[in-house]
Amino acid sequence: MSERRRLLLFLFGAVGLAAIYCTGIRNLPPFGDYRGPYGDVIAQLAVYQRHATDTVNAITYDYRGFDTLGEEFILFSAVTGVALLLRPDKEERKRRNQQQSNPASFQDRAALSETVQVLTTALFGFSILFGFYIGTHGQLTPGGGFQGGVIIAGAPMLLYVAENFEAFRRILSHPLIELFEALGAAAYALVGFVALAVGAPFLTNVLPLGKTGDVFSSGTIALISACVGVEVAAGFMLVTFEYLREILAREKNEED
Amino acid sequence: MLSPALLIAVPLTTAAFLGGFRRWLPRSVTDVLALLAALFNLILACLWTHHALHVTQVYWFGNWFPRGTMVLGIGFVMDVTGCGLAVLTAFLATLALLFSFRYTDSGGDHYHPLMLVFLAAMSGFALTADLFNLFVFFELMSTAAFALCGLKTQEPSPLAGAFNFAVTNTVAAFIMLTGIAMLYATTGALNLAQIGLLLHGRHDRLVIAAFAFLVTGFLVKAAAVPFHFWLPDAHAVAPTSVCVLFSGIMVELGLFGAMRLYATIFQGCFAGTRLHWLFVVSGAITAVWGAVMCFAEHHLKRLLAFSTISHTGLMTLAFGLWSRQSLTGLLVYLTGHSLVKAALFFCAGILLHRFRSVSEPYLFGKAKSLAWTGLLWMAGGLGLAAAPGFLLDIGESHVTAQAPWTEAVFLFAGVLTGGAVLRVGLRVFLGLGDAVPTDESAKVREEPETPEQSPIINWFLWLPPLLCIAASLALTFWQPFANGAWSSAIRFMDFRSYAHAVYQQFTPAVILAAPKTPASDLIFAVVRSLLAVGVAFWAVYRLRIPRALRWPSHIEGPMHPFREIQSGHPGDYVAWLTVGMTLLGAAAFWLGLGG
Amino acid sequence: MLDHYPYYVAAWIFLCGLYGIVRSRHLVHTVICLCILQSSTYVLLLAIGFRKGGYAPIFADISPGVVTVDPVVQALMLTDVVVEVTVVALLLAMVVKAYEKGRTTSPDDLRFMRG
Amino acid sequence: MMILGSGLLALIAVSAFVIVRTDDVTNQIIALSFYGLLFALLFFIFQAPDVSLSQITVGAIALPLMVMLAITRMKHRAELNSRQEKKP
Repeated sequence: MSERRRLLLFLFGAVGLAAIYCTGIRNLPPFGDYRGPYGDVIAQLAVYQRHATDTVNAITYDYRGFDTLGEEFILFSAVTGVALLLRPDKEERKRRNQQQSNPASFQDRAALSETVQVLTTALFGFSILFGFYIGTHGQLTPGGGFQGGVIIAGAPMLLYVAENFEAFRRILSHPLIELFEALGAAAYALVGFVALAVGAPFLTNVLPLGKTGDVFSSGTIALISACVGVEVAAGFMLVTFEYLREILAREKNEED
Repeated sequence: MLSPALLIAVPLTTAAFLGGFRRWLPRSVTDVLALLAALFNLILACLWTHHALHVTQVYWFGNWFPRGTMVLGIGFVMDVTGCGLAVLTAFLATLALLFSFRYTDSGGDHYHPLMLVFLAAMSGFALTADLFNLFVFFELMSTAAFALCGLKTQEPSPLAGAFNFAVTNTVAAFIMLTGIAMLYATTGALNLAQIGLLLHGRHDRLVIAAFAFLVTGFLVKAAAVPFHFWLPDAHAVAPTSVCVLFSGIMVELGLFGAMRLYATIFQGCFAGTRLHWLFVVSGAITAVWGAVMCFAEHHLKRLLAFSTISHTGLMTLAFGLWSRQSLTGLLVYLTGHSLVKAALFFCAGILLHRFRSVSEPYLFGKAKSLAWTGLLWMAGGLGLAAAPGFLLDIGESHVTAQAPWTEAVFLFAGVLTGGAVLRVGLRVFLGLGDAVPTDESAKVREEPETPEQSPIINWFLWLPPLLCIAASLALTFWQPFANGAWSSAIRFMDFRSYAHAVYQQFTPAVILAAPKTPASDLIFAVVRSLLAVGVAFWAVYRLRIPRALRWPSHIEGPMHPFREIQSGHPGDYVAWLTVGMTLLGAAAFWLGLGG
Repeated sequence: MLDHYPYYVAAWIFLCGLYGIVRSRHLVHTVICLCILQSSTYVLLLAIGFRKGGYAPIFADISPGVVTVDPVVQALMLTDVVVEVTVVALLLAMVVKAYEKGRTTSPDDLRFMRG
Repeated sequence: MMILGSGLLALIAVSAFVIVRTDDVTNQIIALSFYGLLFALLFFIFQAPDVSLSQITVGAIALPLMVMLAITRMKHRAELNSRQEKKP
């Protein structure tokens, strides 16, 4: 199909789609007039039932925790998929071997100043700490395992910015990263199994709920949140590594 | 009784362990563990199906049972239909894992975890009673499917196919999410039963728009025309064992999603209208289009893919008739089609393994030595034409007993798809006829999945198709299956018993009179299969018959105007998707408001 | 019209995303347009759960019983965010690999199976 | 607050169109990052701090970063290819 015809076809479709959408939307309650009841019921119940002050996380990791299990495995299968798609095949391995025997550098770069290097190293520690804080206080304040995990995964990128390629490669290519990613996902399911073992339905919050407002409160919410954090952090690092694998191999050759 | 959560949790946990320890586990251990997890699912799903025949039970995750009318958490409703589909999924997944035993390229050992995630997602999709959870499992299923589809990264064509698949299905998922948001905005609930109760009787513009959005999302998965373009592209490039799951169950689950929503949410809303005719028309068009395109193909997997489109169209048609009998027919037909189509894909996989190609012109006369595979392939072809003795025949006679005019569509689709498969069989396994016409996609090289040095056909290669064909024949004569399909259809349509189960923990089965099994017209079935065989011979010997009688060769030849539409461009596919949605929405407004 | 303003914005973004995919000449561009399309569901979900004068549903610094916006849609949006980023990662991997094998990033040239 | 939110929504609607119309992918990535930030702000204004936080980390950083990585890898491959073609 020519581009013109495709756009004409789309124009017809888009007008129709907009028409369906807009006629439907007119019957919705006006903006700013949420009527409930699902959200309101849970907002009222969560603090009493689960000793969690952040209702959103109580829903994510407890009331609708089964959704989040699915979501974690969406992440798991996407990370596996990226690794599957970007796996080096025969041709690439051959090319890499050739490169190793002939390490010609073809791109020169100005060295970064030491100030930048020191600064990024400090930021590295800080972002890991910040990620931990966000990840462990999910049941109390905005945040949670997912957000914390992404922040922690961002920390090694600072090493890349600081051109500390060797450290960057060592961290990201470590087999443990992959193991942590999978175990984080498995641990979520295992928390569910604990409930089964004591005779409650899957993913029931069977741990003591603790005192509202405490870091260790709200039972399995904090635990699951931590598992998610591990998986997300490792998963994002893995994806980054898969994309950069080839480029890192080159940088390594340059350093040799 | 073991918890139904294990149907999801066991494959997922196994997947995570296999993924995490892939560097340390030898291939054989991975194979066996994955196979064991799938077998576990098969057994547990069978147990629950048996249980569901007596009582429909509900399972609340996190023990969040409803408080009053308010459903707090996510539940599984263990009804016969959902459990039965979980059995079918697990059966096909077990066979697919068996088929890929030992030799098949496992993509750096990422293949097994993804297959198990795929299995878990499909089981969850069949059982869940929550609208958003349905979306989550839809996405989980899609993500695993996208990755599996691009397993063969040696050539660019699998990646192009996987990309088109991923883009269209992701757009579909977000269309679906828009529909979910509309329903949530108006009812404030996410449980299917609760939404159904809250909406009861309402069919205003919002409900119809939500219906259009949700159904579009599912029909993209079910590959209804014009949402079907991704399917042949994805099937042509995915590994055999993945194709088996795509064609055998994933596409059908797309339709099942639409059926589940219709039965729970929309049935009450559109009770007085003729909205369900929308599915009849869409199904008939899809069935005819798929059959015509199927006959024109010479790439074996694409040929089978188009036949899947055609048969899913027939199922959509049966769904649209919306009666106990047509639904019984649908369930029987679905089971039969899944088994037969899986067997055919396995056979295509054996051909690819042995001769390193799935192109009909290339394989012409090459496979004379594979007598058993040929026999299974021919049986599959007859099965698609709904020959007597196959489940498809029983399913078809249920549907046509409901609406006799549908016989024309069934006949057309069955004869053309069955004829196409038989034609391939005559040429490839028997070497009959003249030079084979070819087309552009048949010339594209298909990357073999197995290493060069193992051309032997091991037991784990021929056993899966044999089991599939055997099962599709055996179930025909097994009375409990027919009874189960009947009671499953009755309870699937009965929204009150579904809602009762959600709010009261369970619904005991109502024992109804024995199913009316319409006498399958044996003579008609025989004539139909002979017609398919005739069409196959006609195509094979097309050059030796009088010129005036050569019309099948015109269908088989290059049909440029039609084939050009299947352009392989994601932009085209998305444009068609919007057009299809417009047509569907317009029809929904017309039928839904008019009634 | 003004009552439903955010809903129309969501529809607009959705159509923009579709338009981008349809006219795309670069596969990475296609993926980014898919992100845009996806962000329309954020706007829609956010708008649905919003309540004028409602507080964020976090009871760390408000007392129980105060009127809040809907926490459920926010949980759904969190899932939505994950779905978006994972799908994008997967699609980009396909694009990268397709480029490495086919040496093209144009959807017009990446058509091997036609008909 | 409502006026700010409405203005932000309008800005988002405009920038969505602009991003879609931008053909140069590198420019698009920068715009996408900005777009992610707009969303984070929108979520914050409309009382969704949890989503806002994950939007900052994902929409404004991780997502554009990933696209950037993909582009970098493709450019790297293009360099390799051109080098290899020169060699023989």
